[in-house]
Amino acid sequence: MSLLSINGLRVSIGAADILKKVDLTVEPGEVVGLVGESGSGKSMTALSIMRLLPHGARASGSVLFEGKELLAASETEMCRLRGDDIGMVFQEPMTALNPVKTIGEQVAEGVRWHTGAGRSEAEDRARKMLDRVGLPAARFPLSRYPHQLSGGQRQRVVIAIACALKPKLLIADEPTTALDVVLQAQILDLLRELSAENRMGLLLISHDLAVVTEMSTRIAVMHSGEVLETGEPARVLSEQRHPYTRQLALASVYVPEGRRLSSPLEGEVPPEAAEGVASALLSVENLTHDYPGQRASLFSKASSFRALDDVSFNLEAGRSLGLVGRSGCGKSTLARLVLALDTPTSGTIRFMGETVTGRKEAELRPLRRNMQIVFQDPYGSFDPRHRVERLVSEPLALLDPVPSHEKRRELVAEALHQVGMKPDDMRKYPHEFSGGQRQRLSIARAIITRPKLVVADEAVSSLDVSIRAQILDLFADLNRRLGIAYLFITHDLTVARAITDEVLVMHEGRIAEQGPTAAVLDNPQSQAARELVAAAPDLRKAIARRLQ
Amino acid sequence: MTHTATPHGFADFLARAFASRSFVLGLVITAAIALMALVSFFWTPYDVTKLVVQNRMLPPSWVHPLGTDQFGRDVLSMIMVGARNSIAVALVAVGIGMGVGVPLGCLAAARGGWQDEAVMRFNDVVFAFPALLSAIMITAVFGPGAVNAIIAIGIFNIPVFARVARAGALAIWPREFILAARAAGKGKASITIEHILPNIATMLLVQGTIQFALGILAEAGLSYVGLGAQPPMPSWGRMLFDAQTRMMVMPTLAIFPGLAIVITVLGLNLLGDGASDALDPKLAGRR
Amino acid sequence: MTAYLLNRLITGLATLLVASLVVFAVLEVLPGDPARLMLGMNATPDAVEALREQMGLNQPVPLRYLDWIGGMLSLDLGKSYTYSVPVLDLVKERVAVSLPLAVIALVLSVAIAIPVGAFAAQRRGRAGDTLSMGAAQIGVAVPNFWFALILIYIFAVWLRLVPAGGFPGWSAGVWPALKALILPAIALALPQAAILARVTRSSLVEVLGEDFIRTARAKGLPFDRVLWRHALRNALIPVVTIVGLQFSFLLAGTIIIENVFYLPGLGRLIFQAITQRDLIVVESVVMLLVASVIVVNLLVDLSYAVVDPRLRAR
Amino acid sequence: ARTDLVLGMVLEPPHLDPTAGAAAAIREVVYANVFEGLTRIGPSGEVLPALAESWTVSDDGKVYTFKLHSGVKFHDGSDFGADDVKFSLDRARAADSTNAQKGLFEAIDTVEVVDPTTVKVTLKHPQGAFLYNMGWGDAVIVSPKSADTNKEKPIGTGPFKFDSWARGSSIKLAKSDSYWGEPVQLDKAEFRIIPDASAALPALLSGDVQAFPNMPVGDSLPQIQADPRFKVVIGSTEGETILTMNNKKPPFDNLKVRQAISRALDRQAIIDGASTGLGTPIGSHFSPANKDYIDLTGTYPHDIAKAKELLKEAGLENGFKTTLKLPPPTYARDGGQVIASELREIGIDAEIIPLEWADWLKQVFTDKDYDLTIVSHVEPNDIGIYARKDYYFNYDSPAFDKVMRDLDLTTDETKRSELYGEAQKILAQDAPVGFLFELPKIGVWDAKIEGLWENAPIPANDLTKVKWVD
Ligand SMILES: Nc1ncnc2c1ncn2[C@@H]1O[C@H](COP(=O)(O)OP(=O)(O)OP(=O)(O)O)[C@@H](O)[C@H]1O
Ligand SMILES: Nc1ncnc2c1ncn2[C@@H]1O[C@H](COP(=O)(O)OP(=O)(O)OP(=O)(O)O)[C@@H](O)[C@H]1O
Ligand SMILES: [Mg+2]
Ligand SMILES: [Mg+2]
Repeated sequence: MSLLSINGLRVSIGAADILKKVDLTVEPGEVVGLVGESGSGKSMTALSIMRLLPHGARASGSVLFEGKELLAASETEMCRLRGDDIGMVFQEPMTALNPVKTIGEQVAEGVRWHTGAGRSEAEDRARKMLDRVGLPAARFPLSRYPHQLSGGQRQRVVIAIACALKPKLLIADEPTTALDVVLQAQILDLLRELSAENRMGLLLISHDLAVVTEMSTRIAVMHSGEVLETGEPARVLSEQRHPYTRQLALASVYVPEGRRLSSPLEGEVPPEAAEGVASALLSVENLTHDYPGQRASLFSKASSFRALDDVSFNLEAGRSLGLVGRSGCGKSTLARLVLALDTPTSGTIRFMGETVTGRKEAELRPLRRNMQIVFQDPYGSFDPRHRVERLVSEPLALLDPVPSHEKRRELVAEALHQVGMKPDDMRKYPHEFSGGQRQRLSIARAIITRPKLVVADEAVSSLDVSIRAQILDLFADLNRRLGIAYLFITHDLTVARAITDEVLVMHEGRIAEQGPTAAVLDNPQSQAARELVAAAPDLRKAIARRLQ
Repeated sequence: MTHTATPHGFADFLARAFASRSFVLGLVITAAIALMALVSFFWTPYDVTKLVVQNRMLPPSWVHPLGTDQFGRDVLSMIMVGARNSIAVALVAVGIGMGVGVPLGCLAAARGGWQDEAVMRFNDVVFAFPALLSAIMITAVFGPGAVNAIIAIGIFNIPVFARVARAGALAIWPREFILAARAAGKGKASITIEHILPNIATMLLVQGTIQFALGILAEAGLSYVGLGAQPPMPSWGRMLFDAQTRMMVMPTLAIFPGLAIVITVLGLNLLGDGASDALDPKLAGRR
Repeated sequence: MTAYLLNRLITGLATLLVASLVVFAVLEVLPGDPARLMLGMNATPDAVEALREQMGLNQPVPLRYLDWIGGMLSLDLGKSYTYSVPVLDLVKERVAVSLPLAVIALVLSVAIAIPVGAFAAQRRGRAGDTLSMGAAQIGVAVPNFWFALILIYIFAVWLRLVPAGGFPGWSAGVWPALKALILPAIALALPQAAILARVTRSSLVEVLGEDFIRTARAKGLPFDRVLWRHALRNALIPVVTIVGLQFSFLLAGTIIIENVFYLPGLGRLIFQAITQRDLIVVESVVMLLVASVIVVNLLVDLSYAVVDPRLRAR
Repeated sequence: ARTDLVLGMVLEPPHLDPTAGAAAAIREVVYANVFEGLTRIGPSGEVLPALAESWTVSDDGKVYTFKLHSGVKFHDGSDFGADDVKFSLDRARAADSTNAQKGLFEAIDTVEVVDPTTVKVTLKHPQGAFLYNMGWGDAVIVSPKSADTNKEKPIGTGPFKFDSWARGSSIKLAKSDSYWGEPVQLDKAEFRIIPDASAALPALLSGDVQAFPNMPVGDSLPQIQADPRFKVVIGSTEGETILTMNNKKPPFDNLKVRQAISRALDRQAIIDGASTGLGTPIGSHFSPANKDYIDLTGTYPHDIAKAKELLKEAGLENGFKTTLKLPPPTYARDGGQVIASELREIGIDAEIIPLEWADWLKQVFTDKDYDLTIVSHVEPNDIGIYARKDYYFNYDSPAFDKVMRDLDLTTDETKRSELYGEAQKILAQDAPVGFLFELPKIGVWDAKIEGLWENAPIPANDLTKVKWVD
């Protein structure tokens, strides 16, 4: 008898069918990966098992846990199962913990509730469990509050809560998506150990094929509410029996057309780069940036936090420079400084031969038309109140003279065309587009003034793999056709590899390593770079390892 | 900051609002009251400035559907004209609050530093005076009257709107589209006008209906203690004040204006509720 | 935290200072002569002049301001023009009525609002929710003075359970004094409770949608327990904020309610003092009210830290 | 029977010294109860002996010799004697006196102590009303020891002594055991302050308050009258309620305009609207309760057509705009609305401006910056105010002034009656103000209480004869 066996699960909310046909089994001690695009119904499947579906959702079909029908169980019975026999870990470590209760209380609570243990006994077990997930009581006393922990540490607490009673089944819904790669690797290791230790079944939900392939004994591919195929991961992904699986797998390792060979070592140098070798487009020298800290008291001076420390690099016209590093290492700060949206504490930035630092906003205007930005968040980077035409044309105000109304419209149409969208889209509002389309609009806005440099801060991180592939294509294409140079910020090494000529590896505000992309990523020299590369999931390697 | 916290576009907001029961009910009530006030400009069953003392305190009848007051005035006519007064006072007071408070709040959010601090301290000072207290002091200086009631209530509205605008603006400023606008060379003033204001407008509108309802209650309170609209202009609060000594003889004199206040405030609150639900789809889905 | 406190304290004092200037300036331009008022229509001009001199009304304005501020610092608030007793004594007597009234009303409104709000949040979308929030909706719309009149007629006149108004003084015993405060407190509290219940509910509903609620439920805790143990405390911040704001409204409310119940409280004192141009009393009472609002806001800020450990770091 | 009593009153006294403030509320608590004067005014306005058991008047009417009761003590235990009388009268008329009615003592030339129980008062000129004046609350006898502290802790010679005062709430009196005269029946009396008209009725109905000597009862009167638990007494006051016009300010300096206004007034409607139908219409400035009263209400009867004609004669056929400044009492605020509505009928558009007492005293009474106002003149027998120069009426009539001068010099009662009649007629004809009505005094108390005054010849709540009967 399987530990968990889902047959023909259907879930609908109102008129919408969220899950259409989900079949899945998990055996004791087995790690089953559940993959699929955003919105394919992965989380809903997990919540159905927990019977924690949102208000108004109706589930049918069958979910058997150790032979017991969960869909028919009463709320009291479910309460007995949850936390005791089935544990669950959620995606967002930042918000998954109650901010007003100590971590000790939160771990012990489930223990006390299910076992009726006394306070001290429960705390004892909580302490052991926290120790087990790598939060030893000596350094992380039970009286800590969640806000006193980092994201990775919080996720460990969430895992401790879920595993405190040694459940038979652990459901982990994107347990590492919000974490950086190094932390992700640590958490995944932890989960693997815990499952092996107690012969715990683990249902691991992720959109990252590489992660799932590394971790699972079996994977299930989901698409719009259906499980398309299940099987041994390497086989499923290499055979790609289902067209969707194929699409997914290809997109995950996608490298844009024409970039594969574009390493400067082997020919085909972008056109403009060849000419203007003499002067760098962007040059950053000894850049340092401090954020003011909180004042400890009214009279003491505020201590500051150094986010960038003596950073220097050059970027030549038409080239693509990657900036990689762990979360919080200062990547976005650097981007803001380069775009003169913030003033550095010290150091100089030169753009097209002119000093950017220390200039007034008015003096910056001529430079601004030559540097634009594309952000991570395709939703947040557009004012929802304006139409596309107005949004995309916004930087045109930088041109001198400012183009006429008709001219602007023409330029917008052209920019839209360049990113593969229709002129009609001008009259729509941002919310009428999908995430990928919105990212295209964002790029259209960035290129409308024909800039020499585009800074892309995690510009593809929030996109689904298939959409990500298209956007990467677009970037590569624009680089080729318009000669735009990129400062490409990403935490995803696959992306960096796919699109950049050179990379900078940052660590705690400093440049740890710098060089041609392939060279650095294949053969990292610094400790920081080595850690990063080691932790980064890589689908091809994972499959290869599996197939051995 | 969730992306869903601000809906996309006003049309969308309206569509969601009209799906809400409380919004529609509130709208119907509010519209009815507003209509009543409008009609009173052209027509009331009786002239409320003409006192017919012989007809004093008549119970409701066909001739006077809601009876007459101690001066023989028709209560229905007075309630109609009173609506005008309540709405005018509350509306202008909200206008003052918005007109001064929103720019202040936006300035504080845009500039930060000492300007922010100054606005917040100003808020503290105004907030430190309970509204009725400042109303009493203002009317003590300038004499009671609708205009002074408006000023008193309006002043108290300033920090309310300044706070809401500031909080709203502070939430918008770190958004990426603002950074994009700055990268496009936009200054703080034009960002505030082009991006911040449209994004906090609905929020301000919702706060507006809430303050509107509070304003009507405040006006009633002021009139009740004799500091609001002055005779011969009828007002609901005054009618209640006059009625209270006659509660046992003719309770209807107290009941009708009281109900008028309750219904109007209720209508506005329902409207505001429905609107804020529509504003925050996260909440709306959960109701 | 201490730095934060100190900071708040200093800004609070600055606010008070500005408020004192505002109050003094406003009252300075008040028309009407307290001396004439005290002596009435038949008094001769020299009698009035004699009284003005006696009351110190003939001194220059800045001097009077400094006098007043200096006096306040040494707790000497001067003598009431109309009552000719020290203002401090007068205020003390009144505070003994208004403070208990405001506190009882506040406690009452919280005690009603939180359970009702929680009840509604727990049953959101169901009949219990609709009913209790409908009632709250009406409660918010009812002017408290109107409500007070209705209470008087029901409980004092018809049922004769409590006095219709007046205050026997605490010297008459705690129970009679409390009895006199019950109706006014209810009249003040219910509309506030209605507001608070709505805030509690919506805050709770919002918190119930947070991720950590799912975490708690995934532990196997029943929904009720999750609501009370996990959601409520997190929902408390907006509730506490409103409670703080309400204090200001309660103070304002007492001005009217004390009139309806003829309670000798601060609200009525200030009302009466203004009409009688007893400026020195007005000044002191306004400052007292302003100070109490500031103190309450400070307490509210402190209570945030009690509720939410994240704010303790400040 | 019960020996305690709670009386309701609307206004709280600012303090309790009747010799240092005008507020009627002071007298309503302490007059005859705590403080006594040489004479006192009885329930129907008559002069009765009080601390003076008898007196003689010299033939020229200038020397009054008072024989005082002996064995009288102040509440603080000190003895009362002729010295106290001299002290009190001298203090009241001193230059720095803050006595609100200094005019009462203006005729006094000297006060001499003859022996401990005899005082001789010499006047500058004969004064017909001197004994009456000495019965006013402002003329009570105080002890030099407590004169300065009477405001907070009144010490008098009356049958009740001051017990306590919870400001804003109530004033308590207790029976004085050392009273010289006939002992009172009540042990305790409390004056509870109930400023809100709406609170008065519930307080009465709930039994919290057993007597309202002057109740703001409004339209609830029929209901209380129908209730056998209560006795309702509608008495008269000395309050002539008038629509004052600024006699020097155009167009009110024109007799025709004043007559027109007087004819526009429908007194009965005003009484109905402002005083719920209670109150006696008046045609001149004299109390109908006074024996010298003559009914002059027919001088300018209500007649809209005639009023319009008069305005036309005055050259104002299109009417005019003016203001009507109203002090806080109900009679003024409500009466003002009725009057404004009535004036509108003859084309006069009077804008209502409500004022607090302080503003009213400043703008209207002191600065004479007004057109029309409504107020009740509650001082007894105060027709003389029309002879005062620069009084806020701005009225000036040599004929009237002469009558007043004669009156002051006349002691003969019939002669005085005649002069009073003449004065009333002059005023009625001249219409310096619109005479409206005499303010009623609506006393409501428990049916088992006896001895409260029915009328209010002077502001007072004399409790000396009050008792509960079963
Ligand atoms: N409360 C809800 N009401 C209505 N539809 C919902 C609700 N929650 C989720 N959905 C819809 O259900 C579908 C499946 O959502 P689900 O959260 O399971 O996706 P997912 O595979 O976990 O995606 P992601 O990778 O983005 O987390 C989506 O189309 C989503 O829009
Ligand atoms: N406004 C600020 N005030 C204070 N500290 C800040 C501020 N913004 C960023 N920091 C800190 O500076 C450091 C660098 O931040 P930055 O946003 O540049 O990181 P990042 O490399 O972009 O990280 P991520 O990959 O998570 O986006 C972080 O430790 C962050 O906490
Ligand atoms: Mg999901
Ligand atoms: Mg970043």
